[in-house]
Amino acid sequence: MKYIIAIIQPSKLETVHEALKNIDITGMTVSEVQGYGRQMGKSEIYRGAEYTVNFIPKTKIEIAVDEATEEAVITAIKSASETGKIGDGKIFVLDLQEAIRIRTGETGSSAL
Amino acid sequence: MKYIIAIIQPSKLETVHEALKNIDITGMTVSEVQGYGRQMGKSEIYRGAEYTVNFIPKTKIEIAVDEATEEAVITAIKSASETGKIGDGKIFVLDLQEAIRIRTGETGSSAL
Amino acid sequence: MKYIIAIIQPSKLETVHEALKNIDITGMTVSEVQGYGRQMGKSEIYRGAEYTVNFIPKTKIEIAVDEATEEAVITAIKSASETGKIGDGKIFVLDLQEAIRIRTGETGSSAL
Amino acid sequence: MIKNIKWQKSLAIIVGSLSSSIILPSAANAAPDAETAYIFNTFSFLIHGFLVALMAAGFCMLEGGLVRAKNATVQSTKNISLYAIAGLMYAIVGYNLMYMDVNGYIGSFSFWNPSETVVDDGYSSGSDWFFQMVFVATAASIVSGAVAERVKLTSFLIFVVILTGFIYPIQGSWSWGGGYLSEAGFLDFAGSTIVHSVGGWAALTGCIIIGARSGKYTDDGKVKPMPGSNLPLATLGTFLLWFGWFGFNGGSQLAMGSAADVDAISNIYINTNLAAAAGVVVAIIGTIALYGKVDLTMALNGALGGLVAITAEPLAPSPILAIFIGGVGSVLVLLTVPLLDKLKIDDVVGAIPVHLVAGIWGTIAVVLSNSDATLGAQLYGIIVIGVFTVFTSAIVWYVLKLFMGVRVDEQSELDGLDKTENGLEAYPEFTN
Amino acid sequence: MIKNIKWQKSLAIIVGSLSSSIILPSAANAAPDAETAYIFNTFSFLIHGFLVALMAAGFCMLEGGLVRAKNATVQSTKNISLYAIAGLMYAIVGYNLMYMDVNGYIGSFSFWNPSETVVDDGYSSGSDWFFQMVFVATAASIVSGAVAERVKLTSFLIFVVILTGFIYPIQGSWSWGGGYLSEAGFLDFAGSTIVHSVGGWAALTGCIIIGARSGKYTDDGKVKPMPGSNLPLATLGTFLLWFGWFGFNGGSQLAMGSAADVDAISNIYINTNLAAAAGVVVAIIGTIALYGKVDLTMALNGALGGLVAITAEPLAPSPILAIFIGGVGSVLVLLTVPLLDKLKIDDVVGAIPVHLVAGIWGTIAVVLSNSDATLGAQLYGIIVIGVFTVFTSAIVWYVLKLFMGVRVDEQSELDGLDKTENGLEAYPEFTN
Amino acid sequence: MIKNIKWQKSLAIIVGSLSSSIILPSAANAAPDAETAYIFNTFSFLIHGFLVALMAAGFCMLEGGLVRAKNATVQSTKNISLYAIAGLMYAIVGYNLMYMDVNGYIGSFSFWNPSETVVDDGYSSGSDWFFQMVFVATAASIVSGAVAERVKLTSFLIFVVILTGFIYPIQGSWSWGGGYLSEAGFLDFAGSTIVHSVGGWAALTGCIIIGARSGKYTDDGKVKPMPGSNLPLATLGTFLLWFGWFGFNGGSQLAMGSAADVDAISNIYINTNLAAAAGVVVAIIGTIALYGKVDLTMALNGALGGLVAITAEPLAPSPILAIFIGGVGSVLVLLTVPLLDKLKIDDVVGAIPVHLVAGIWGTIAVVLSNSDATLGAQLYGIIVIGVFTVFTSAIVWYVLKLFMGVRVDEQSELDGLDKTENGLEAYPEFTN
Ligand SMILES: Nc1ncnc2c1ncn2[C@@H]1O[C@H](COP(=O)(O)OP(=O)(O)O)[C@@H](O)[C@H]1O
Ligand SMILES: Nc1ncnc2c1ncn2[C@@H]1O[C@H](COP(=O)(O)OP(=O)(O)O)[C@@H](O)[C@H]1O
Ligand SMILES: Nc1ncnc2c1ncn2[C@@H]1O[C@H](COP(=O)(O)OP(=O)(O)O)[C@@H](O)[C@H]1O
Repeated sequence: MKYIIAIIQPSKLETVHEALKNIDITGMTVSEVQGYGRQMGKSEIYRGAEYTVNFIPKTKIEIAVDEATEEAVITAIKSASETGKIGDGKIFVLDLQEAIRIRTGETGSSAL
Repeated sequence: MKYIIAIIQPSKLETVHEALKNIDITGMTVSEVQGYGRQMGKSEIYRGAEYTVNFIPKTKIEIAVDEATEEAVITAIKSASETGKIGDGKIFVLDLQEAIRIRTGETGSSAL
Repeated sequence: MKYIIAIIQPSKLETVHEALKNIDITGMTVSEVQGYGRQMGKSEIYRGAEYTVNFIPKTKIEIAVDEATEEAVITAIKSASETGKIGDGKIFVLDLQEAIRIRTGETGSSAL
Repeated sequence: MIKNIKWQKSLAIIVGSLSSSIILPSAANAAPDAETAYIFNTFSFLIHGFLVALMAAGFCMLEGGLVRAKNATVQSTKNISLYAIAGLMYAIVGYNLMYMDVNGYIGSFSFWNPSETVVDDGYSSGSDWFFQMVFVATAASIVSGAVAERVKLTSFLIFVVILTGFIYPIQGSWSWGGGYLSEAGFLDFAGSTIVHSVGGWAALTGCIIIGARSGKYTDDGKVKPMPGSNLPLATLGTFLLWFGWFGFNGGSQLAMGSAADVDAISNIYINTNLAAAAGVVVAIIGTIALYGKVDLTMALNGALGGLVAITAEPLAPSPILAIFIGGVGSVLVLLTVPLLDKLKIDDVVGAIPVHLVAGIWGTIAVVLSNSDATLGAQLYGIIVIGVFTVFTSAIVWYVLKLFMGVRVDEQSELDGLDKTENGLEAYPEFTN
Repeated sequence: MIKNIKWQKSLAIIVGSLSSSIILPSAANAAPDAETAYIFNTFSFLIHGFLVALMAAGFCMLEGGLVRAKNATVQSTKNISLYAIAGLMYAIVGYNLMYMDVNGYIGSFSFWNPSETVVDDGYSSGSDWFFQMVFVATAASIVSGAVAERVKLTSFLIFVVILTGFIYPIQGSWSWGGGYLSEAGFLDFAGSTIVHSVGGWAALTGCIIIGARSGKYTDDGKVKPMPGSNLPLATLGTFLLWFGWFGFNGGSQLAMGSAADVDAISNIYINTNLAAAAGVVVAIIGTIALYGKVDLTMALNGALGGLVAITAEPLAPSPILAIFIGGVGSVLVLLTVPLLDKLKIDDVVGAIPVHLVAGIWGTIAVVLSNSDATLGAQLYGIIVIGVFTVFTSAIVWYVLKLFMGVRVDEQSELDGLDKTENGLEAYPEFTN
Repeated sequence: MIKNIKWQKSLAIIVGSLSSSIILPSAANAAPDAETAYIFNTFSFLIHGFLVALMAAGFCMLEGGLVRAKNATVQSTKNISLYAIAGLMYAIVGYNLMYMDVNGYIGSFSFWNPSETVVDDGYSSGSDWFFQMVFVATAASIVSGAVAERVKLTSFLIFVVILTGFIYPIQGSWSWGGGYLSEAGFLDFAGSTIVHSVGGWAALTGCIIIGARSGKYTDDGKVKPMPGSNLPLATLGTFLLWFGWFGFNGGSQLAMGSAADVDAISNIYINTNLAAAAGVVVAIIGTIALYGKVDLTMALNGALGGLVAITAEPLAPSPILAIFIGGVGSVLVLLTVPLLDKLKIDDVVGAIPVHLVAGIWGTIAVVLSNSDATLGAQLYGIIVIGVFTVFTSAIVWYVLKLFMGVRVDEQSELDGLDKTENGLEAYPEFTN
């Protein structure tokens, strides 16, 4: 199994969510994060003093998938969150050794 | 070593925390996340318009453990957070290659 | 590639960020978490009743790096965030199997 | 230099003093002297004007609490600015357009200056200006909430300049300025139509021309709620509006220098409070009945719907009738909020149901208790003021659209207006 | 139709006018005429009534800031609803139960209507109703805070109907309505007992019958604090209460039509402010001494404890005595807050220490400055009102428990009441 | 026992009553009797005092909204405490130091007690005390905001004790107490210098001695902004200050018992409002011109700058001049905020630009409309009050620094003062 971590634009969460539902992904976990990358922070002025906001709000999605759906998930996220502008984000794939569903105790793919 | 990620019901954090303390787990990191899964979001009405809250508040716990305690930790989390109702959450186990304690520079199991 | 997760003191974020910029790390993702560890929570009094704050605010940094820079990143984080006091935090290193830049579709090291 | 002071109301004062000698015979030879009455009348304008000013803060909190966090700085900016602009424009041109030498359709174009008042005038001219000024701000506040979360800040402020300097005063001259509507017998004691519906019509026009927030109405006909970010703040705003309304309606008695006047003000406070209370209770029972839970935002809107409804005639109704008028105002709000969504008119805070719809109801309801009112005259006033406000507002919004745009671009809307318009987050540490 | 207007106070007015001719000889032949006095008296009720109304907003902010975020929508809903319900119930039945033809133990059951007042009455009957009405809401607000975070919304609102329509007015008729307590010499100028302790007793009864919040008291005898979610809001609420209290106590002079009356109101404002100030300072020094840090929530409670304590007699004390009375009120709050926790009585906002305990102290403290007061009469009043309120409140809470339940189920409590009762989060973007 | 009541103002009253017989001949034989005037005058102090008290809540909200979340509990604590301390100290020693037997440079050391007033005095002595007391709190509030986010809570509170009990009253005795400055012809109607600049000077001294927040100015000469945590709250605070200012300036007429007085109060309300409105509009246009976006915090400061500027003479200016004075006040604020940063003087909320700089401007601007004012006397007053306040404040801050420290240690500052000083988070659920 794989543990996929995607960092996307917050405004794309809904489209990504739709896209994943369409390929029958039934679970994911979402959190708000701050990103730093090539998309440099904006420079703002507060009370006459200039400053740069280094970190930009991003949304992080975590999805545990079995090998079979890995590709489909990556493609879905990619196409749903791409705008072509700097700052679109990344997808990271880690190896997932075990998954357990707390409610039933199921393990492995059937726990996802 | 293993990196355990558990997604649980927010109201279960305290019990899980107790259970882990009881098996001498001395460290963990907790964050607030939004979950999407079989437990469908509730449908609410705001100013006469119905809508579904897709994402449900969940709590994410991350614990780095050595192989020896992996099983105990999983069992502790599982039994402390189980209610039997849909939405209880998941436990994911990833492989952890290295751990470093910043303060002392210790590495490996002794850093946990 | 490696996926580095560092839990640090919130007040050290800026120094760590500087240190990483200095070794040309161009991307990272940051979030606010609550930590539990040897640094015990403070005991506070609210309206005459004592209680212990178990969880302490921490900052979590996630950085995907290629093998070549792994060491430099760890050293940079370590030296920039160390105060020598309990609670300085940990660095965890996981194996990263794939990285994809959403905007361009680049994969592997060049996606970081 | 004779000012066409609120026509039907100067009459009311005369009637008031007559009646006081009838109702209160024992006081006939112990009435306040002219200067004492002058002080009371003037002070009533000032203190009640202060209460109405509080409503500007109330609107700001209500609207700030009902928008999403990413737009709350802009909403605060709009509200404090509009109060400032209204105050300046009403001095620069508004007051004299509304009250100075009204020829039936319009007053005169000139800067207002306090005139030398003598005790015989009954009150200080400045205090009257102050009281009228805070009313203008109310009309502008109404628009602010409806078009929130997508309107361009500068365009909105320019609209406020025109609304408070011209549109509001010109239509105001027709009734309170002693113009043709007052001669036609149109009665609107404290402004259900003249203030609230004018704001409501301008808001409606704005909502239609500016369009809905992006994503609010999906292609498959669904409505996507965008819940307010700070409901305790919105509740505070409603309380401030409610209590400020004692000034709005009570001060509109325009005098406090006789027992009859202060009796009237007492009645007005009571009816105002009962109408609002009925509005809350109706909304609570109504949302439980309709949706199974109490929608707090509807309860807040219900209070305001009750208040707007009683505003056209807060003096004459009995307590029971005040409860009825306020309750119906709230029912109308409950029904109109989803209706607007069906029409894809995106009113962020419910300003149109509250101020326009309940305002129309309140203006009609005058006939229930005031025998001087006729349904014909009331409808006439409602319609001509509505047509005028929609027409002039539409022109202003269209011209703004043409020359500078009336809404921010879609990315700014997604990111929140606070970033593009202010470069400042309202709650930088609470939201991501 | 003679109304048993507040007995000892109408006396006060007479004494007032007598004394004015004594203290103020130079004005003997230049006193305000009857109609001027009528306007002053009436306006005092209205403007001071407005200030008391502000207290409803103050309670809402204080309680909204002291509950956890997941219950803040319900808390806002309760506060705006109870003000609405109090206003309606006091018209429907409350006022006449309290003031109309009181036979010693109860007035008459009837809908209130403004009576034709004549100048000789001294003030407009409607203004008096308005002023009395806002007091009722205060009593209900007190209960709202104590039972927060677990009470069922609908049950609470029904309790408010009974409290404001019946319990409060009936006991009020005994003293302010001219009933047996006033004849027994019980003195409570602005309501330390009649308003605040009544609210406090009802709150205490509610807390016991409803039970503590789940998790508040652990099996091993520990107390688990549940810190408030928005302390700046709670501070705002306290400021609004403090300043609204000028109306609460100042307006309770019930007249402003003579130099003696307005002198009295000045004294009342001063003593009210000094007592509250002493309450804050005592709480700050006290929490530093006891706990090493300043507990802001205790400082807020301390201000209110001082205010409640001075309420029974805000006129007679010298400044020093006012400081003493307020300071002791705050000490009592400091001591009672942890005491209640020891008794596992879960009062979310400290309503019982502030309104009940400091209220009892204040009622007793009347004897320190008012020579007409006797300890016996004061204790008598405290006890009979306490017994009556506890008894009737208990019946209502039990009946509600039996028929519809008085608290939400445990899961709802864990998830927050806002979800089950309102389906709306107070701060959807600030919390998870 | 004759009190040196505000010298130039008692004169104003006399002139007022003279002029009323000139301006208002028709009322000559129908003026209010002495007791009626007494009631009006006293009530003006009380109700306008209430409005000024509201400003304490306004400062609390403004400052609470402009600090970071981790310091908002301390900020709330400071604001409610300083209002309490000011109220006590002004009774214990302040009022008599300022107004009792002023020998030119200082009054007498004694506890204030209400004196027996007779109608001939014109107003109740207690009401005057109340009105003066709320002014003291204002001066202390100003300091609170400037030194926020690093000052030690207890040291700050001790500073407030000295400021409100001694520094403010002593310099106040020189002008309003009838001392040497009033004899020198220094004119400051409601306190641009006497209240606002005094607070501003004390704030400036504090900022310099305490030092900037750690990290605010980087070694490479950059300024690191630390944005406020709750801008809607800061906006509410500004509205409360704005509207409370009607009491600040309006009540400073010190009388309402004649048509001339209430005319004056009307003018004051109007000018106060116009100056603030101009301040907002100037700040909006100014920040767009300078920075391309509207800086809401500057708009709020702009309103306050306008208000402070008009405070020294809110009566005499024409509407146009009031707009000008307020607008210039706002321009000065816009320019001084970044200037202070260049000087590495860290004023968290802009108190120094608003209260000190605009206060100096306002005091000078008196000469534009009041022919009794001379530039020399105005500058003389500004300078001696400035020197005295800086000198005495510096001593107090230094002594505090020596004996207990004036700022928290760096780790506490990083973690937020709320943890070390209060042990309570302001928003435990909204921030990490
Ligand atoms: N090496 C990295 N490790 C972890 N997160 C990263 C890394 N690089 C980028 N990110 C995340 O991805 C987001 C987008 O990256 P950025 O370089 O700005 O744009 P793009 O992905 O379009 O090149 C960043 O804001 C950050 O949250
Ligand atoms: N495939 C997945 N990847 C990541 N997180 C998941 C996944 N499936 C479920 N989750 C998380 O677990 C939570 C509970 O899952 P859900 O399917 O609702 O109930 P259950 O685990 O009882 O079957 C979700 O809200 C989500 O946060
Ligand atoms: N086993 C662990 N798994 C995950 N996070 C941990 C673990 N141990 C510690 N942490 C995180 O590191 C932080 C610091 O750890 P702590 O034991 O307090 O201090 P130190 O690292 O200096 O020994 C904790 O607050 C927690 O967030």
